[in-house]
Amino acid sequence: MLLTLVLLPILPALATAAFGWRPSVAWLAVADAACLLAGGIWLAVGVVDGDTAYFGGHVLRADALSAFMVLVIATVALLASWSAVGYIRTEIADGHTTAGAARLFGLLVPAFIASMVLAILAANLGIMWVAIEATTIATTFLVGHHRNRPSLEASWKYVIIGSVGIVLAFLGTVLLSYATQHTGPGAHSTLDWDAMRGVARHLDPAVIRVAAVLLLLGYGTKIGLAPMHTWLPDAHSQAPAPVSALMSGVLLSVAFYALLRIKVIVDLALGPTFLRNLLVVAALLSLVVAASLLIAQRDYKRLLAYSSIEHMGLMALAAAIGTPLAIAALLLHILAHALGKTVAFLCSGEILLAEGTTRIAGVHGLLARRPLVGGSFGLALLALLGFPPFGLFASELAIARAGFSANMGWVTAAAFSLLLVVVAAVLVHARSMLLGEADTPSVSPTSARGAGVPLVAGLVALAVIGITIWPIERLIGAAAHVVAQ
Amino acid sequence: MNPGRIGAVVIQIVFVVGAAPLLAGLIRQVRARLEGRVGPPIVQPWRDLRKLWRKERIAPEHTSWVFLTAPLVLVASSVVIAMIVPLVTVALPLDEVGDLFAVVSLLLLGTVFLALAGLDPGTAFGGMGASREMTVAALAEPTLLLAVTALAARAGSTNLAAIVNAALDRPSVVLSAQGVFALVALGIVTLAECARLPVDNPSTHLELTMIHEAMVLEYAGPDLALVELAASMRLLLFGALLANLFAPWGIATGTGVVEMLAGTVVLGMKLVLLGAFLGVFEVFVAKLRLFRVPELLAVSFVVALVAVTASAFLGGGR
Amino acid sequence: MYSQLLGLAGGVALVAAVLALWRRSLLAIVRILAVQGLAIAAVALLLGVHHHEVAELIVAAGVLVLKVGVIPMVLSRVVRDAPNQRDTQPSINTATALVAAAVLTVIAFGATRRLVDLAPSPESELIPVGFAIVLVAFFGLVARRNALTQLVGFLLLENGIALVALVATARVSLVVELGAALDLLLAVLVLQVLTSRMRSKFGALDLDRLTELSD
Amino acid sequence: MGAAGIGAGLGVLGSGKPIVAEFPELLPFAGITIRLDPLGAWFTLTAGLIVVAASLYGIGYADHALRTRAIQAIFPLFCLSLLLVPAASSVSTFLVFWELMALTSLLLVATEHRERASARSAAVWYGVMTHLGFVAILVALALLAGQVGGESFAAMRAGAAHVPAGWRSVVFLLALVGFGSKAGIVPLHVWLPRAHPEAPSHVSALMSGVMVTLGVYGIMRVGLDILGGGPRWWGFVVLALGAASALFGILHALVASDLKVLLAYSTTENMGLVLIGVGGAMLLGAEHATPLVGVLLAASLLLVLNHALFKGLLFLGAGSVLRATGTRNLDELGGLVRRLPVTGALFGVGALAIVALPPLNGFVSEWMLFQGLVAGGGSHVASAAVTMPLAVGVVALTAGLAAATFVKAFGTGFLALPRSRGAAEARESPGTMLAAMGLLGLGCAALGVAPSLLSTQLDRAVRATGTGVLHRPVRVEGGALHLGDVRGVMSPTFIALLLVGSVVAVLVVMRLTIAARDRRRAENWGCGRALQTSRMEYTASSFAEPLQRVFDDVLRPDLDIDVTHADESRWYERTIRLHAGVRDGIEDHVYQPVLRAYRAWGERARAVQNGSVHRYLAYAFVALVVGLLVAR
Repeated sequence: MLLTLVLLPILPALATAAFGWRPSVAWLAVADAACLLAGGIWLAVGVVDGDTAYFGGHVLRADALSAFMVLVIATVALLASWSAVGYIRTEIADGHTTAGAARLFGLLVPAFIASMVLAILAANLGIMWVAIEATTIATTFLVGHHRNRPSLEASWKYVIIGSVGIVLAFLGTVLLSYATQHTGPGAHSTLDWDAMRGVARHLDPAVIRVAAVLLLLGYGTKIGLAPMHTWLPDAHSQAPAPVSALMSGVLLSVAFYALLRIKVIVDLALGPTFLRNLLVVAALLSLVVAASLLIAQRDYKRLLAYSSIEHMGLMALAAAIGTPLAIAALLLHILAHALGKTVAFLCSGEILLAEGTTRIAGVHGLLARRPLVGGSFGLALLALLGFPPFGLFASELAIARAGFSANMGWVTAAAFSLLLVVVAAVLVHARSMLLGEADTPSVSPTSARGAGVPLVAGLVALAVIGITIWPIERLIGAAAHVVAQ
Repeated sequence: MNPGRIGAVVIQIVFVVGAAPLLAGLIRQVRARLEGRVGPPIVQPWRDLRKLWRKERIAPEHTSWVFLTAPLVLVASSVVIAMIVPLVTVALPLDEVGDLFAVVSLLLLGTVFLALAGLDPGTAFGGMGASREMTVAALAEPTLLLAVTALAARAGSTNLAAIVNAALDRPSVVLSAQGVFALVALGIVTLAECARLPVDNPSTHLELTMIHEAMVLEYAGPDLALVELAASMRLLLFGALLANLFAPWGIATGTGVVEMLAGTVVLGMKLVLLGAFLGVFEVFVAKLRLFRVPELLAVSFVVALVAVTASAFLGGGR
Repeated sequence: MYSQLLGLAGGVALVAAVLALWRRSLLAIVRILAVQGLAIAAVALLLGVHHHEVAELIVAAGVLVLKVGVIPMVLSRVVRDAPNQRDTQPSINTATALVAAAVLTVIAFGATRRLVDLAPSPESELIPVGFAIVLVAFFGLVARRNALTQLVGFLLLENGIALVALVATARVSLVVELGAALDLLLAVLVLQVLTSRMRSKFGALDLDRLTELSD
Repeated sequence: MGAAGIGAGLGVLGSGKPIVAEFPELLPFAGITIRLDPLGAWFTLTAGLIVVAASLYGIGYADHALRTRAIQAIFPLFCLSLLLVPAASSVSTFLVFWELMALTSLLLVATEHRERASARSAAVWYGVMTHLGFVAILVALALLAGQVGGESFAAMRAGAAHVPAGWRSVVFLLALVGFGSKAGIVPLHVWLPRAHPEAPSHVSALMSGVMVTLGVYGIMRVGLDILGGGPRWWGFVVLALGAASALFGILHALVASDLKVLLAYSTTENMGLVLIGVGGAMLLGAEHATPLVGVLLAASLLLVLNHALFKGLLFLGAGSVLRATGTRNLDELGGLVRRLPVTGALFGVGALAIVALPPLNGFVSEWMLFQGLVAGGGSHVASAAVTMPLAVGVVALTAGLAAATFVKAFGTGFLALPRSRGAAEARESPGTMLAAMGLLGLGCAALGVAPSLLSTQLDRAVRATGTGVLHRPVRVEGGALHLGDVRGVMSPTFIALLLVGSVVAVLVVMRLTIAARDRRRAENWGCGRALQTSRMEYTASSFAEPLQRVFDDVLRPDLDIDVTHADESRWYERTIRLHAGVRDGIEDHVYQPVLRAYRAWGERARAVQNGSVHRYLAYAFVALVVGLLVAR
C-alpha cells in the first residue's frame, strides 16, 4: 500500500517518457493525483486511531501525521496538475515553451511529487533526507523551465543555497545517528524514527544540540526560514505557476514535516526549551524579513513567495509553542496555506499568461477585466492574510491562543504585529493590481477554458476548512498527538 | 390636577405672551430717553404686531415648508417654555415635564428652525444671518448648559422648581461666588441668544453687522409678527429665568389666586428693573465686531466653567 | 599507527580546504578537490581495514571513484573549456581569508569538543576536522565569485560532511549512504549543466552577474 | 434576517434570559459558542433595526450600486456578522464574527472601486486600520484567555479577578485600542471618514450606525463585563478619548463639505459622546457610585441605539441624494427639499434628532448623559467632581457645534436654490428606499416621544454589564423619565404633546384672526439687485467659515490663492483661484510620518535581498557559525 503511494505519482512520468507531453498525458497526471488523494484518504482512515502502517519492515511507515501530509500533497498535486494542463498548452501555443521543455516538465513534476511522498513515508530519517534532497534536484530544472537568464539565475541560487543547506541537514542527521550509537551498552546507531524515539531520552544532549542546530539550519533552508530563505523568492517566482504552487504549497511543508519529526526526537532528548528558542528566533526573523520586503515589492510572484516565508515563520512559531493545540493548528495551517498559496500561484500563472509581466506595476484593474482570475486572486490573498472564513484564520487564531496559553505572549504578540505590516503591504499591492477601471483593453488571449475550476475548487475547500474540519478533525488530532504528546 | 394649577399655567402663558412686547418696548423707551429722544411708547411693539397681523401673507419664491413652519415652531417652543418654567409660581403642574436642559433644548429648537428658515429663500443675507446665528448659538449653547450645571449642582437637581426652592430655602447659595459667576455667564449668554448688544444690534438694518435681522429679512405680515413676538418672548423668558433663578424672592409657592397675583406683580417689577438695566446697558456699549463675539462667548464659557468647578469644590448647597 | 594515519588523512583534507581558499587557478582548485577526495577515501579505507568492515571498503571504493575520479574529471573538462581559467578577484582578500580560516577552525574545534567527549576514539577525533572543513569550505563559497569555484566549494563542504559521516557513524545503513552519494552526484551534474547553460546565456561564469532577481 | 435580529434582541431583553447555542464542530479548534445576554441583545436589536431598513433600502438602491452578484451576496453576510458579533461568547467565536464583519465591510467599501480612486485608497486604509484593531483585540483577548486558562467569556469573567492588575490594564488598553479603532475614536479614526463615505449608502448606514457601535460594545464587554471594571484611570482614559473624539469629530464635520464625510465625522463625534458616558461610568464605578454608573451606561446604550437610528436615516438620505444628483458635495446641492420632498423631510427629521432637539430621540439620550454627568460632578467623589464638569463642557460644546453642523447640512443641501444641474434635475427615490428611511424616521420619533417603549429593555441591558447595578437605573413613571437616584426629571412625551399642542394652538389662532388666507408668492428682496441666482447663496463652506475661523488653531485650514496677472499690467488680475480646505491634522502629523517611515523601511529592506548569491550564502554562513556557538 505505502509503496503504491510512492510509486503512483511516477506513472505520468512514464507516460510522458513514452509519449511526450500532450493533453491526454496531462489529464492522466490529474487522474493520478486524484488516485493519490484517494489513496491518502484510505491511508488516513487506517491510521486515524493512532495506528502505524509499515511496509518492508521499517522502510516505509505511515502514522496519522504522514497520512495527513499525503492528503495535503495529493490535494495540491490535483489542483496544480489540473491547472498545468491549460498552462502548458497556452505556453506552447504562445511559444514560451518548447516541446522538449514540456516533456521535461511532464517527467520532473511526477518525480518531484513522488519524492515528496517518499520523504513523508520514509521510516528512516536518512531516507527522508535523501528524498528531500531529491526534490531539490527534481525541481531545479523546473525552476529553470523557461531557460532564460532570470530562470537560470534562480535555479543556480536555488540549487547552491538549497544544497548547501540540505547537506548541513545531512550532517545533523549523521550526528543524530552518532548520538544513538552511544546511548548505552549494546546500542547501535540507527536512523529509524521509531527506534530513535525509543532511545531519545538517553541521547547525549551536547551532540543533540549541535545536531539540532544543523538540522534546523538544513531543513530550515528548504522550509524557507530566514536567514536561509534567500533562494525562495527567486525560485518561486521563476518556476512555472503549477510548479510554484507545488513548491510553495507543499514542498516547504514537506520540509517542515521533516523538522517536526526531528523536533520530536530533539525535544525528548533536550526538553522543549532549546529548539523552541531557536525556532522563535527563526520565526521572528522570517516574519521581519517577509514583512520588510513585502513593503516595496514590485513583483507579484515574489510577493507570494515572501508570503510563503511569512507563513513558514508562523508555522515555526506554532512549532515553537509546541502544545497539542499549536501543533494541530500548525497542521491545519499547512493544509490551508497549501490550498491558499496554490490558488494564488495558479492565479498568478493565469495573470502572467494574460498580461505578460510579473510586475505589480504592469497589472491594473484586474477585477474589472478578468473577474474570475482577479477575484480568485484577491480572495486567495485575503485568505493568505488570514481573513475568515478561510482556513488560515482558524489556524492563526488557534496559534495565537496557544501562544498566549503557553506563556509565549510576547513572541506571539510580536509575530501578530508583524502580520499587520504584511497585511498593509499586501493590501496596498492588491489594490493597485486588482482594483480600478479597466483602462487598457485586454490584448492577450483569454485563459484556457476550465482554468477557473481548480481555482474555485481550491477556494471553496479553503473556506470549508475554515468553517469546519470535522471530517479530518480526528486525523489532525491524531497527527498532532504524534508530535506533541 | 386642580384648577388652580392649571390656572397657574394659563397665567404664565398669558403673562409671557402679553408682556413680552411690552418688555421690548420698555427697553426701547429707556434707550430713547437716555439718548435724549422721546421714543415710541411702550406699547408700540404691540401696535406693530397688530399691524403686521392684518397684512397680506407672502411667501418668497423658492421657499419650502421649512420657511412656513419656522415661525410656528419658534412661537410654540417659547410657549412650551412658558408652561414649564416657574415664573409666577413654583408649584407648576408641568414641572416634571421638563427641566433646565429641556428648556435649553427647546430654545435651541427654535434657533435651529429660524436658521433653516434663513437659508431657505436662498438669498445671500439669509445665509449670512443663519451662519452667524448658528456660530453664536453654537458657542452660547455650551455656556448655557454649563451655567445650568452650576445651578443644578447647587440644588442637586436640574428641575427648575427644585433650583428655585433651594434658593428660597437658603439664600446664601445664591449670594456665593459661584452664584455670581453663573449669573455673569448666563447674562452674557442672554445677550447673545436674544440678539442684543454687544452681540447683535436689534435695531440695525446694516447688512454687514446684522445677525438676527438678516435671517428674518424675507418674512412679512403675520409670519413676521410671529417671529417678532417669539423673539420678544425669548427675551422675556431669559430675563424671567435670570430673575427667578438668582433672585427668586417674591415668587408664589402655591397656587392660590392672591399668591399668584402677587407673584405676577413681583415678576413684573423684576422684569421692569431688568429691562431698564438692559436699556441703560445698551446705551453704553457698542456692538462688537463679529469676529470678536466668539471671544466674548469664550469668556462666558470660562466663567461658567469656573462656576461649575467652584460649585463642585465648594460643595454648594449640598 | 592507525590513529596517526587517520589523523594524517584528516589533516590533508583540512589543509586541502584551506589551500582551496588560497589558490586562484581553477584547475589547481579542482586538483585540490581530488586530493581531498583521496584523503577521505583513505579514511574510509583505514576504517574498513581496522574494523574489518566490508561495507566501509565499498564506501571507500565508491568515494574513490566518485570524488577522486568522476567529479574532478568532469570539472576539469569544464575548466578546460572555460575561456578564462583563473578565478576573478575573490570578494575577500586572501590574507584575510586565511586568517578567517584559522578562526573558523578554532570555532569548529571548540564547538565540537563535546562531540568528541561523548566517545573518545581515534575516529571521533576527526569530527572536529570535518566540521572545520565544512566551515572553511562554506567560507570559500561565500568568498568566491566564480560559478565553478562555488561548485568546488560546495564539494569541499560536502567532503567535510562525508568525513564526519564516515567517522561518526560506524554502520549508517548502506542504502542511506548510497542514496546520499547518488543525490550529490546528481546535484553536481545539475550544477554542471547549469554552469554550461550559464556560460551560454551570460558568456561568463562570474556570479556577480546573477543579480537580476532582487528585492 | 434583520427581523430575526430584532426578535432575538427583544426576546432576550424582554425575558432577561439569554439565548444559548453551541456548534462545536464549526470553526476548527474552538467551536462556535453563542450566548446572547441582554447587553448583547441590545446591540443585536440595534443592528436588527438598521439591517431591516438597509436591506429594504437596498432593493431600490441596488440598481445604483452593488451591480455584481458577488457583491450582492456579501451584503447579507455583512448583516449576519453584525447581528452575531454581540452574541458571541468565546474569544474565538467573537473574533471570527468580528473579522467576518471586517472582511465583508472591507469588500463592500471597495465596491465602487472602478469609479473612484478614493474608494480604492479608502479600502486600503480601512483594511489596515481594521487589522490593527484586530491584532490589538486578538492580543488582548488571547492574553486574558491565556492568563485565566479558558477562552469562554464565562471563564474569563470568573478568572479575571485573579489576574494581576498590570496584566488587566494591558488587556484593557489593548482592547481599548482595538475596539477604539473600530469605533473611530481619535486618533484611530482616520479610516472612518474615508471608508464610510465610499461604501454604498445603505452599507454606510450599517457601518456608521451599527458597526462602529460594536466597538463600544467591545469596550463595554471587555472593560466592564469581563474585567469587571478597573482602577480610576481607566475611566479617565476612556473619558479623555471620548472627549477628544467628540470635539475633533464635530469640528471636522462642521467644516466638511462632502455630505457623507460630514456624516462620518459626526459618527466619530457620537462615538466620543458614548465613550464619555462609558468612561464616566467606569470612573464612578471605580468609586462604587453604582446608581450613577447605571445612569451613565443607560445613557450610552440609548445613545448607541439612537445614533444607529438617526445616523442610519441620514446615511440613507445621503444615498438617496447621491442617487438623485450624482454628487455628495454640499456646495453643489441645494433646493432638494422640493425635488425630493420625502427624502428632504426625513433627512430633516434625522438632522433634528442628531442635534438632540426635542421631541426626537437624540434629545432623550443626551439629556440622560447630561444628567449622569451633572450628578456625577455633584457626587462626593473628588476625581469625578473635577472631570465631570469638564465633560459636561465638552458635551455642551459638541452639542452647540452639532447644531451648526446639521443646520449647515440640511440648510445648504436641501434648502435654497440648486447649485448644480444634478441638484436641479434630481428625481425622488423609489418607494422601498423611502419606506426604509421612513421606518428609521418613525423610530427616531417613537423613541423621542416615548422612551418608555424600551425602558425595561434598557434597564436589563444595563444590569447585564456586570457593574453591580442592581436597582433600576431608568424608570418611566407617569410619562416622566426618572434616572436612578438623580433628582432631575423630564417627560419627553409631554414635551412632544405640549409642542404639538402649541403649534396647533398658534395655527388655530392664526386661522381665526387672520383675514388673508392665501399666500402670495413674491420675489425675494434682492437689495436692489435684479438677479437672484444660486451663485449668490451661502454655500456650505461659507456657512461654516465663521466657526472655522474661531477654531482655526485646531483645524488649521489651508488657504491657497493663485493669482494670474494679465500680461499688460500686473495690477490687473486675469484669474484668481482660491483653494481652501481643512486637512485632518492627526492624519498629517501622526500617520504621515509613520507612513513615510514605513516606506523608507521597505526601501531600505530591499538591500537585504540584493540578488548577490554571495550575500545570501553569507547569511546562511553566519547563521551556521552563530548556531554552532550557541549549541556549545
